[in-house]
Amino acid sequence: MLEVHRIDVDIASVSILRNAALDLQAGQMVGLIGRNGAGKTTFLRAIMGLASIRSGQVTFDHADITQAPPQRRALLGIGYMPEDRRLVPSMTAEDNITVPAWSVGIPDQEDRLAWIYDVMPETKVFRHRPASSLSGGQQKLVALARALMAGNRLLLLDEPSEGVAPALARRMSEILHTLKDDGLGILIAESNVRHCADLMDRMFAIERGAVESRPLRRKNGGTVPVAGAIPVADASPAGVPARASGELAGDST
Amino acid sequence: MHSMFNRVHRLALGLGVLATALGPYGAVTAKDSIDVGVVAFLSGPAAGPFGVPGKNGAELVIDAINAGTLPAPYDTAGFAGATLNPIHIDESGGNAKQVAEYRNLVEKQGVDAVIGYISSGTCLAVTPVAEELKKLTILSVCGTPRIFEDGDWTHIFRTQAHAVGDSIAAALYVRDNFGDVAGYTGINQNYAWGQDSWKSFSLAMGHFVPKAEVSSTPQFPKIFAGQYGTEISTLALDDAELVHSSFWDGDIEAFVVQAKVRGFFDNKQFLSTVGASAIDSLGSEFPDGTIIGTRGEIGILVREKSGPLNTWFVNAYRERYGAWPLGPSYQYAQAVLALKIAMDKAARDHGGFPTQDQVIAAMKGLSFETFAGRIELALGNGHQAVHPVGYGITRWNDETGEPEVTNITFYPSKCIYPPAGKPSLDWLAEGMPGSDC
Amino acid sequence: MRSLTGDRTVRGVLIGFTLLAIAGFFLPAWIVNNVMFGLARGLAVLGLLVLLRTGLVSFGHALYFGLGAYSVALLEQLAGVTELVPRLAGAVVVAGGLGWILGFVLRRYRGIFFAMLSLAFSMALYGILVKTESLGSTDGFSVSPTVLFGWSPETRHVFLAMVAAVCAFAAIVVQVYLASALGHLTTAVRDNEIRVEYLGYPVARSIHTTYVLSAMLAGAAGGIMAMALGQVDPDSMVNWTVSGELVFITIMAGAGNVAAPFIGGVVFEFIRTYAFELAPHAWQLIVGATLLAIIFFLPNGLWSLIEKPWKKLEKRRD
Amino acid sequence: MQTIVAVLIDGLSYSSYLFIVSVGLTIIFGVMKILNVAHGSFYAWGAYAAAYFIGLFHGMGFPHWFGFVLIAVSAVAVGAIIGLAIERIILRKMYEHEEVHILLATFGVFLILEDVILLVFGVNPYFAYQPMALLGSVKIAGVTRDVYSLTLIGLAIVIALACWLCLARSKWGKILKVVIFDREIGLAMGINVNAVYVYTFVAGAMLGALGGAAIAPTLSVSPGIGIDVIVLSFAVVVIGGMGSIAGAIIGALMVGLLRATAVHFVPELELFVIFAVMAAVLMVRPEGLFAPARARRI
Repeated sequence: MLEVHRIDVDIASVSILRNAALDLQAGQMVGLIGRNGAGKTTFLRAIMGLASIRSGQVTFDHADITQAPPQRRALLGIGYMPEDRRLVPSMTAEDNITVPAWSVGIPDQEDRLAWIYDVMPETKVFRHRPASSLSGGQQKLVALARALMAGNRLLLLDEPSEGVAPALARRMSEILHTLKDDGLGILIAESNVRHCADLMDRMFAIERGAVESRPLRRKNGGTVPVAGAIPVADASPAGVPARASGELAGDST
Repeated sequence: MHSMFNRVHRLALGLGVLATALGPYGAVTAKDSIDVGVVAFLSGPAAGPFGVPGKNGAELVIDAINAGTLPAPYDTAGFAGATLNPIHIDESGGNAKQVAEYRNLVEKQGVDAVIGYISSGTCLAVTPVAEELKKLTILSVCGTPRIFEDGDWTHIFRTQAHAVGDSIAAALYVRDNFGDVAGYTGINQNYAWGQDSWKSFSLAMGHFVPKAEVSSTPQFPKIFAGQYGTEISTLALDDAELVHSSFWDGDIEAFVVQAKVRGFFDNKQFLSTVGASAIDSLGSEFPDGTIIGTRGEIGILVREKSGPLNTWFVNAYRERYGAWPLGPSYQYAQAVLALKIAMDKAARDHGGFPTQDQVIAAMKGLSFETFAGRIELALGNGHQAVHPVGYGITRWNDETGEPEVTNITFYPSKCIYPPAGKPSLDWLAEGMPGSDC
Repeated sequence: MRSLTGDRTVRGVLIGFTLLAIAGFFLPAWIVNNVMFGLARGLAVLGLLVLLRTGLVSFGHALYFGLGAYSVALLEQLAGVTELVPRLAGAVVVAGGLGWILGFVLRRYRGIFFAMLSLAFSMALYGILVKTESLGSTDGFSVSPTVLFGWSPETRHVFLAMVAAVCAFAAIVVQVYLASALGHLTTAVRDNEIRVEYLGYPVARSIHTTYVLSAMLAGAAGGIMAMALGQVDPDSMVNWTVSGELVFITIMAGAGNVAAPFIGGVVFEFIRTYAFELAPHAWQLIVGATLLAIIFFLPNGLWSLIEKPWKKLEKRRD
Repeated sequence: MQTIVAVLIDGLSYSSYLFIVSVGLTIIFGVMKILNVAHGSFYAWGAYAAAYFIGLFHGMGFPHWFGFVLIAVSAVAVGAIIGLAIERIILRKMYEHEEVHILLATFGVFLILEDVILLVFGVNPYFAYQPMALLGSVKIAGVTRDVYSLTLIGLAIVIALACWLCLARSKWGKILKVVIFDREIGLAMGINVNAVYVYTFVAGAMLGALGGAAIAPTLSVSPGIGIDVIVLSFAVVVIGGMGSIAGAIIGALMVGLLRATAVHFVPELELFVIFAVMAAVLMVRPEGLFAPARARRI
């Protein structure tokens, strides 16, 4: 469904991604694993059209979307959840969730909202509260819900379990599991795969802007080989250091 | 086409000079043509009512003199035989820009003389530079008395009398026609012209209508302010019934339009020393019964005056520009006339094309017949003009669809200007000794 | 390496201004005038360049430019001063003094707030000047020709040489300042202020110093402008359009080198003179179009035209 | 007492005029983060278009009231044509540029439009007093005032309400809020941010032009009228808080009333007070008195 062919991305003439490639099918959950600063966020932003691609190609359902205007992704059913959530503080949770419906003009937005509340009943509880009054975890859920509003085919999630309590992280995994079973393609960028490693169908390691496919390590210790996978020696999940606490500061409310 | 070529030519020449660092321009000698800078507002709020009519007046008379078609006694062709080639410069953009432009005119374009300047601010700024560069400069319109009372200039002349006479004549007109006025206030622009006008008017009123009380809050908005809602309120709340204003550019029109709707002129006697341009542009909107002046025997006050020169001027102007000549049209034309007379005279006196010093000597103390009156360079050591100043009352004539001015009185220059060498405000304060009214 | 380039710039500045001062004696008066106006503006732009290196853009530098100009005029009005040195010193001291006072406030601001507060201060001065009769209101004052140690030269060529010397001195001072530790600090502030703060350097104080330097340069510029022109008035010296023009020249010149502002200032003066001569009703249009063209096609300014071939040359030499 | 009433009324009508001109500036800044110097040109063009057409149609014998239609039409036309052209030709290519470059580009546009006015409309002033004359005058607390200036107060209130309704009550307003908060997240959520920018800029331009068109009947419309207006509206917007409509109201009221008070009591300080207050507000509350909720990442 999503294919990223050897893209190069520069930011302010500094090369961030080099020859990065990845593919993903419907109903698959794929992890993009790399340490902080490896280029995960840039990779997702490039798919969303928010970072301009110097060379290479991104296709969605075999259609080239490399140069399509960013807002077209939502129309195609791609949902995006940025790492820092970025909810509009003065708007209510529900208004935040509904934004993509207004902009894209989803005809069955009522049903869609109902379905989202069905998948994530907890968001329904605080739907009328302004986003600024929600806790960090709650905001994460709202941001996921907002991504779901447009993203009925593919979700791009940047660090979904980052900076949330373990209970909520588990809950997030549950939700994602449900969504995957519903046939959504999900691409998760994580520096720490602990929470959703179970769900991953494949994993890609990203390091210094280069993306490589690599074996998935199950909790039980076994590996699931992926076609063409190249083992990466020192990039095991355990080898990924926890992020410096200072960098988390910006994420807490 | 020709002028375009000239410009391109000058540009190329200028660049050439810059690139090859040639020596300075040599002095331009005997010739069949002279270049004269003609400076007037060509843009901004003062362009329509003053700058463009002024430029037109100059242009009309320059062309006529070049062709020798001006009526006698000015029917010889050319300026000491030479054709005058005007270089038009816009007066807008502030004093500093004008000073820079003046330097360019003289040092880059190499003009033989400069005629013009409407705003008193520009005149004050340009005068010292003109003297520094030693270039004959004839100020045509501006009115501040400070030019020749605070300084002594060799190369500067002014063919227009200064503002003090306008103010004295205005006070005299008030004495003669509205002698029982109880109080007066004013709205004037916050620069040399407005300040001088108000100062001299209130002094003259103290002299001629001593009973009338002067307001404590006369208004001084910034020139070209354009909006006077608040000022109109303060004037309206003032008990004084006479309102003096020396507004002249687009400001007078804006003020009149804004004040009229508010019934301002129903309760106040408005006195506009120089707002005549607005009478034509506003037509019937201009309030009837306004005391109006033109700063001399010019503009609407002499529109109907007969005489070959005035008839020629009014008709030729109307034919060419489709409008009545305004005060500034006369004022610029008079400055051009003064240059012709002085150059012709210098050429006669010395035989051959005159030098600048000879022209200056010939112009000093000149007394000459203009289109509708007489100008004498009697003050400022023979550099500053005096002439009669008149006022009248405006009235819209429904039948002709034209404005008219009635009850016109001119006050002779002997009455309204101090004797030579006497600063006019001191003279006014002393009670105008020697005035012949 | 950096001190080496610094040396080269210093040498270039010295040679350039010396040549200019000599050339002045052979140039016609109007070119001398325009060059002087251009250098004066360039000096103010040099002040903006210093600020720009800290990442700050002032939309009110006409405050100091005008203050310098009015200091010269008022020194003459009140005390009859016409000597070059006290005139220039007066302009620099008054502008620097106010810059020092306002600096305590402005050093806390960045970005648009810095620009707007500068604008507010400059317009407050404009408001006072325009409405106060004793300060000349809209007319301003005439400034009589400058005297040089009791000698009033016939032509302005000597004055141009003096102006060139002042500008060269200022350019070298700025070059040395930028190369100094404090100067490096200001550049670091632009790139990452918080990091500089973490490292324990006093950001506010380094910005304050830079600001005062910048105000003094603009004050000197205004003083020179007043002397070169012989006239000061609020609309040409203090109004916001003047600040806009200065920022325009900064961008047009490019912030790459301390010589750039002077090149930009002179080029601007000639563009304006010719635009005004070719199209008196459309000169602003020509200036505006130039501005847009520079932003679009030469975002690093005129200096990049000089720098590129220079760098190429250097590469070849290496 | 009479003076106080006069100050209030003068101040209010001046404030209304300032508000109408400034609100477009603040909206454009809020959404696009562009401080648009060319806003002064919209004002000038609006005034010229209105004055020109009012004069033209009046000359053709149209009734006085038709002037009001022309004011509205002029504002919309100027905003749509010039606003669209500037956004499309200049700004569209600049969104990635540095802030100061964008600001300077609008300054360049301002310079160009100033002269294009001269080339199109010539140098003579225009008068369009017919609408003002039609409404006549009314006596309030002993001072006669023109009804037209008083209707400006009404117009300002209508515009303020319309802006508030649009922003706070409509789907459009919410989309705008997202873009104001974060342009990128707007894009990711499928908002056509470029289209939002175009609409915003054109709407802001129309408001600026409406300010000029509405005030035209009380002015002599002559070259250079945009120069002072732009700094005044900067002051209004900065005092109130850049990007806030409530702020524009507060800023306009403060500036208008202060100026009226100064003119009545100390005319010399008329201009100074405005910028002194602007500086004071920046010093005490740099975000402005009515700063919009800060774009704080939560």
